[in-house]
Amino acid sequence: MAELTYREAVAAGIAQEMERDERVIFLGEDIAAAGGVFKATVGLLERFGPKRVRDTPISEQAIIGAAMGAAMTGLRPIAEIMFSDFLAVCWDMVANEIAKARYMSAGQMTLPLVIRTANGAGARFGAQHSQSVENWAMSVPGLKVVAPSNPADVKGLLAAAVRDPDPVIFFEHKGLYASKGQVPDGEHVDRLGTAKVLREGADVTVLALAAMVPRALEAAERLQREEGISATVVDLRSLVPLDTTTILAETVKTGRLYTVEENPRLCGWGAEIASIAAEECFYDLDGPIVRITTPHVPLPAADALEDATIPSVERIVETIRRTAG
Amino acid sequence: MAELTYREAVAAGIAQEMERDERVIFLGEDIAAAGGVFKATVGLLERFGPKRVRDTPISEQAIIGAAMGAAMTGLRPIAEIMFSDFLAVCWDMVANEIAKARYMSAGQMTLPLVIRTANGAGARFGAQHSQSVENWAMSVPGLKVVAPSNPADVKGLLAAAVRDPDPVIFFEHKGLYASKGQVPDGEHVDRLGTAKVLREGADVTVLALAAMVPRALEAAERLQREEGISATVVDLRSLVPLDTTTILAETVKTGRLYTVEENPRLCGWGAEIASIAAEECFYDLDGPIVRITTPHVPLPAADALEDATIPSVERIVETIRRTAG
Amino acid sequence: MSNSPRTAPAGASSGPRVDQATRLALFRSQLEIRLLEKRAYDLFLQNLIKGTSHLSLGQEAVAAGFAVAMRGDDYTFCTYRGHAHTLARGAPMAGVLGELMGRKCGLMGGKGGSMHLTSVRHGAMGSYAIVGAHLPVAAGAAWSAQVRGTDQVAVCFFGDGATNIGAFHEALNFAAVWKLPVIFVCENNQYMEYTPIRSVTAVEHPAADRASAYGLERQIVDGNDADAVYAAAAAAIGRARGGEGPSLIEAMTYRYSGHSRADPAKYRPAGELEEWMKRDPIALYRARLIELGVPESALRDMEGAVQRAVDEATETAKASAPSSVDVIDRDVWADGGSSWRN
Amino acid sequence: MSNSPRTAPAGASSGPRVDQATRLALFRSQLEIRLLEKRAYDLFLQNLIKGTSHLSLGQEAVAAGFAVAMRGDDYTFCTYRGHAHTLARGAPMAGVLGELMGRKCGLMGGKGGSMHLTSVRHGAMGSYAIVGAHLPVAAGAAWSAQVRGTDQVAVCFFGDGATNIGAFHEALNFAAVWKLPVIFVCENNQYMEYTPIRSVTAVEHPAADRASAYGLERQIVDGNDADAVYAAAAAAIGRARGGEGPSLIEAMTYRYSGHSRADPAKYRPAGELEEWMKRDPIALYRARLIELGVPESALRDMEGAVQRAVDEATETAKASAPSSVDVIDRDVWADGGSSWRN
Ligand SMILES: Cc1ncc(C[n+]2csc(CCOP(=O)(O)OP(=O)(O)O)c2C)c(N)n1
Ligand SMILES: Cc1ncc(C[n+]2csc(CCOP(=O)(O)OP(=O)(O)O)c2C)c(N)n1
Ligand SMILES: [Mg+2]
Ligand SMILES: [Mg+2]
Repeated sequence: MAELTYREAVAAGIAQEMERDERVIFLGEDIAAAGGVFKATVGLLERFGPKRVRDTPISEQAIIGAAMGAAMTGLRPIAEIMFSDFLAVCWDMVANEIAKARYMSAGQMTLPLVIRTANGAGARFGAQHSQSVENWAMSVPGLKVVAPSNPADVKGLLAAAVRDPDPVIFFEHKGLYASKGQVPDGEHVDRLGTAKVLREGADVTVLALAAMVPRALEAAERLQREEGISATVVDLRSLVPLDTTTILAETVKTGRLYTVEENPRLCGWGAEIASIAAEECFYDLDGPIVRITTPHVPLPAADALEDATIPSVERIVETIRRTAG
Repeated sequence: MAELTYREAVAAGIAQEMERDERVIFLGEDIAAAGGVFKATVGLLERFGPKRVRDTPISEQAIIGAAMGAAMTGLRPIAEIMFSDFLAVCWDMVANEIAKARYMSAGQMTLPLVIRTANGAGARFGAQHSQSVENWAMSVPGLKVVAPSNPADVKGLLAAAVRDPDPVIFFEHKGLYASKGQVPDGEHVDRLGTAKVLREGADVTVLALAAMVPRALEAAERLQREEGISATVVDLRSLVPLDTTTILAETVKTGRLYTVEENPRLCGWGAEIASIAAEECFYDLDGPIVRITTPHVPLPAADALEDATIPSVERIVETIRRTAG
Repeated sequence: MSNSPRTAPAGASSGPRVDQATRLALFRSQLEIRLLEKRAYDLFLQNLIKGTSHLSLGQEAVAAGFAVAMRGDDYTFCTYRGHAHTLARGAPMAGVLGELMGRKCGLMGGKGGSMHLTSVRHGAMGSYAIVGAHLPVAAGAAWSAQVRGTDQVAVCFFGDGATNIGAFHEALNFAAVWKLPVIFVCENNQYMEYTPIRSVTAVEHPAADRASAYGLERQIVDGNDADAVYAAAAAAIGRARGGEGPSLIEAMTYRYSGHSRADPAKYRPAGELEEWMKRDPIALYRARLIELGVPESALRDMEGAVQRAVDEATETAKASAPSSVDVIDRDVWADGGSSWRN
Repeated sequence: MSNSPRTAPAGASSGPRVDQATRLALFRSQLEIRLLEKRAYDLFLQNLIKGTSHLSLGQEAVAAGFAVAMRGDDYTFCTYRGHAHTLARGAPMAGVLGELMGRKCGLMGGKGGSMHLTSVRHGAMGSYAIVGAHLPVAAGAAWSAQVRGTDQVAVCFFGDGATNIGAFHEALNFAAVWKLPVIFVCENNQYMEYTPIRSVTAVEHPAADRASAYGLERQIVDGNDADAVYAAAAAAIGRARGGEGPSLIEAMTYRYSGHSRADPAKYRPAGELEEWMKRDPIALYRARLIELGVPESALRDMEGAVQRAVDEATETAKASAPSSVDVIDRDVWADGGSSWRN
C-alpha cells in the first residue's frame, strides 16, 4: 500500500494501463505537456511519448469523435473532457454516436473507450464549471458511468474502465483531487458495477457518490453520536452498471432509504434508485424514501453560496434526524 | 371549435402569437420556405415575411445561440430544432447558457424564448431520430419543459410558452403530428404547469405524456372492460413546472401509481415523480410504484422492433393487470 | 449557382492514368448503386420499405470513384445518404435492401435502418444521421491508422449542408494539425433538405472555399464524372498514405430525387433537374466507355448481370423474415446484452 | 511565432483621426483595467478572492480600444477573461471587485463569480465560461438589433483557442449570411491555457486566416496599440452600423500572468514575457501621449485618480457583506423564484 492523492491515482491508473497495453492512447486539452489543468496526468507524456499522449485544440467534438474513431479501429483511447460541464459541447458525440454505435450496428462495432472528466462543485468556479452531470450520462442507454470517491477506487476503477470493452464515462470529482488514501501496490484493477458498503447500520441506509461519500460517512458518525441513529452508508461507485443487488439488500435491512446527491434535484440518480426501491422493495420500506440533493438551481459562485447549496454534513444529519423517527 | 391536426395547431399557435406581438420571431432549418420538414409551420413565411420567419444553415449552436442573444435584447424568439435528438449538438447552448443566464446574472437577464422540437418514436427513423429526451431538459435547472398530447394543448401551451418570460423547451411528438382534435376558436392560451385529469378511476393512477397519453387512455378502457380495473389517467402536459398538486392528489385517491414513459428507463420523468410520491405520499400508497417505460436501449429502426420497444397499449394493460391486484 | 460545375476536376490531368479494368469497375459500381436504389424506390411505393430513406440517384460517380480508388482495409464514413457508399465498398445488396425493409438479413438485422448502414468487414464504418458528426470520427479512425503504423486511410463523405456545422470545423482543423490520413469529401448536391445551400452559406463553395482555413488546397471536382472523381481520390489517398495529411474535396453533383422519401422536391427551379440529367454520370460514363472502344455488348452484359443481382437480392430480402424482436435487448454492450444492473 | 505583431494595423491609416479626448479616454480605460486587476491579484494573495480568476494584464488595449469606440447602447460579449471588457464598458469597480470577492455589492451579488461578470445596464451582456459559446449569442443580439431596426452593434471578444471550436464556425457563417452587425474580436495572446495556439492550429493566424471562409476581410491589428485597436474598431463598427455586416478582427497581444490564478505560466520560453513587456500597451500609450504634448502632470493626475478609485472600490467591496444565502433560490425564473412545482 502507498498513500496517493486522488489526482496521483488518476495518473497511476492511466500509467498502469498504458504500460500494459500499447493500444491505450490518451488525448485531451493541456493533458500532455502541462500534465493536466488539475495536474492529474503529470508525467504521462514523458513516460509514454507524444504519439500516445497528445494535447488537442479546444475542440471537444473532435476529441470525443477521434476517440470513437480510434476505438472502433482497434485502439483503446482515453479522452479527457476538462470539466464535465463541457460534455454539453460534445453531447452529440457522447449520447448519440458513442452510446448507440454498437446497438445500431447490431454488434459489428465495439467502442472500448474512456472519457475522463472533472465533475462537481466546491472550487467556487460558478455555474458552468461546477456541475454534477453524472445523471446526464446515466440517462443515455449505452454508456457506463463511474464516479469514484477515493484514490484506491480511482486507480482500480479507471483500470477496469480502460479494460472494459464498452464506453465508460469516468467522473472524477474536482473537490477530491487533493484528498489522500491508501492505494494497493502493484497492479490494481477493480470491478465496475459494484457498490461498497462502507458502514453498517440498523436504522437507515444512505447511498452516496463521489464527494458526497465522505460527507455521508461523517453524517453517519454524527447521527450515531448525537441522535443514536445507526446508518448504513453505501458508496455507489458505479451508476451503470448499477449494483441493485447491494442497494436493495441494504435498503431492506433498515427499511429506510436516503440518497445524498450533489446533482440538482430533478431526475438524478437518486430519483432512479428511489423509484427502483419503491417498485421492488416497497413492502420492506418502513417510511418515505428521502433524497437529499442540491436544490434545482444552477450553482452560485461565491463560497458562502456554494457551500450552502451543495448537501452538507449538517443538512444530511438534519434531514435524517427529522425524518428517520 | 375547429378541427385541426396537431401539426396545424403548431402553425396556428405560432401565428396567433406572431400576430399579437411583433417581437415574436421564428428561426430554424427549412421552417420558412418549405414550411418545416413536418409541415408544421406552413404559411408562416408568407404571412409574416422573411424578416420574422427565417431559414437557417445547419448550425444548431448558432440557431439556439441566436435565439438566446435575441431574447436577452428584447425579442421573443421561437427556434426550431428539427428533431429533439439534435438538442445534443447544441446542448451547451441549452443547458449551460440559456438555462443559467438569468441565475448567473442575478436576474439582470431574462430569456423569453421557446425551443420547439420534434420528439419521440414511431416513424421508424432509428436511434438518432426517434428519442424522447424531455428528461434531458427536465434535469437542467432553468428550463421549462412542455409536451402536449393533442392539438388544443399544442396551440394553447405553445401560446403560453411564447408569452412566458422564461425559456421553454416545447416537445412536439412526431407520432402525433397527423392526429386531429378540436381546438377552441379565437385566441387560445393555456397555462404552463398544469396537468389534466382525463379520466377518473378508483383503483390505479396512471401518469402519461405526449404520445403515451392516448395509449394510457386506451389501456384504461381495456382495463375497465376486461379486468374491471378502474384507472385514473393524468396527462402531465408540463414537466417543469410540474403539477405535483394534481399528481399527488390523484395518487393518493387510488393509492397505486403508474407512469407510462416513452423515454429509456433510467432517470426519466417517471423516476422523478415516483420518488416524489415515495417521499411525499408514502403512507398513502397501497403498493409498489410501477414505471412502464421503453427499456434502457437505443431505439431500433425496423417497424416490428420499434413497435415492440416503446410501451404499447398491450404492455400497459398487461403490466397494470399483473401488478395492480 | 449554375448547374454545371465551373471548375476543372483537380488533379484530373495530373492524376494516374485510368486503365480499362478500373474503368469497368467504375461503371459497374455506379450501375449497382443506380439499379439498387431504383429498386429501393419501387419497394417504397410497394410499402415494403418503411421509415425514411435518402437516395443518391444522380450522385453515383462520387461513391464509385472513391470506392474504386480505395484499398480493402481503408475506412468509409458516410451519412444517412449512405446506401451508395456502403454498396460501393462491397456490402451485399441483400444486406442493404434487407436493412431498408427491416428484415433479418439486413446488414444490422433491422436495428439500424436505412440511415445507419454499416458493414465493418467491408470497411463501411457506419452511416451517421446527425449532420457532421462523423467527420471527427473519421479523423479518429485515421489517427488510429497513424498510431498503429498501418497506411490505411479514412474517407469521409458528407453533404454541402454539413459544412456549416461546428463538427466540420473541428474535424478539419484537428486532422490538419495532426496530419491525419483522412479525406473529407463534400458531395455538393446544391441542397440541404429543402433549402439551397447558397442561401445559407457565406461562400460560394461551402467546402472548397474553406480549405485554406485549415491550410489545405482548394479542390473542386466534377462529381458527375467518375474518372475525375477517381483521379482526385487516388491522388488524395496517395498523399494520405504517404503521410502528407488530409484533403478536402468538393464534388459538384445533384440528387435526382427529393431529400428523402417524404420530399417531392418542389423547391427546385423548373428545368434544373433536366439540365443535370443531361449530365447523368452513368450515361456519360457509358458513352465514354464506348468511345474508348468497349463493345456495347459487354456493357449490356454487365447491365444485365447487375440487374439480375439486384433482382436476386430483392428476392432474398423479401424472403427473409422480419427482424426478430429478441434482438431488441441485445448488443447494447459488448457482452451481447443490455443489462444495466445486476 | 515571433513576439511582435507582423502586420500593420488594418485600417489604422484609413481610420478616423483619433482626437485628444478620445486618446485620454483610451489611456484612462487601460489604466482602470490595469490598476483594478493588479488589485484583484493582491486580493487573491490575501485570500479575499476565492475561486478562479483570469486577468487581462498586458491585453488592456484591446478592451479599451473597442469600448471607447462603442456607443452606450451597443452590446459587449466576453469570456471568463472579462474583467477588462466589463470595466471598459463602465461597470462600477466595486461591483467587479465585489463579485470576485463574493460580496453583496458584486455585480451579481456573488451568484455569477469572476467568470460571469455581467452588467446589462452598461451593455456588458455577460461573460461566458464555455469557450466559444458566446459567439452565436452575440450574433443573436446583433440579429435582434437588425430586426428591431436600431443601429446597435454587438462586439464579441474571445481568445485564440476559441477559434478551433465548432461554435466559432457556426457563428461566423451565420453572421456573415445574415449580414449581422456584429464584430468578432479574437484576442490572440498566443496561448490557450498552457498550450501554445500554434501547436494545435492549422493556420498561423487562427482567426484572420479563416476570415475568407466566411467571405470576410483578413484583419490583423496590433493589440498592444490602443490607437490601432480603436481605429480598427471604429471602422468595423461603422460598417456594422451601416448595414455592411460583420467583421472578424485578430488582435495580437500577450497576457502577462498565467492563464488563471492556478497557473504560474512555466510553459513560456525564457525571455518571451520580457519581450512583450517592452511593448507594454500602457507604457507605450503613455509615451505617445507625452510625445503628442499631453503634460505629464495631467497623466499623473489621472493615474492618481484611477488609483484612488480602485482603492475606494476595494474598501467598498471589503465593507460589503458576504453574499447572502437567501439569493440561492432566487432568480432561476423571471418571477424571481426557483420553484419547479406547485
Ligand atoms: C445536426 C443535424 N441537423 C439537422 C439534421 C436534419 N437534416 C438531415 S439531412 C439534412 C440536410 C443535409 O444536407 P447536406 O449536408 O447537403 O446533405 P444531403 O442530404 O444533400 O446529402 C438535414 C438538415 C440532422 N440530421 N442533423
Ligand atoms: C468548451 C471548453 N473547453 C475547454 C475549456 C477550458 N478552458 C478555459 S479557458 C481555455 C483556454 C482558452 O484559450 P483562449 O481561447 O486562447 O483564451 P485566453 O484564455 O487565452 O484568453 C480552456 C481550454 C472551456 N472553458 N470550454
Ligand atoms: Mg446537399
Ligand atoms: Mg489565448
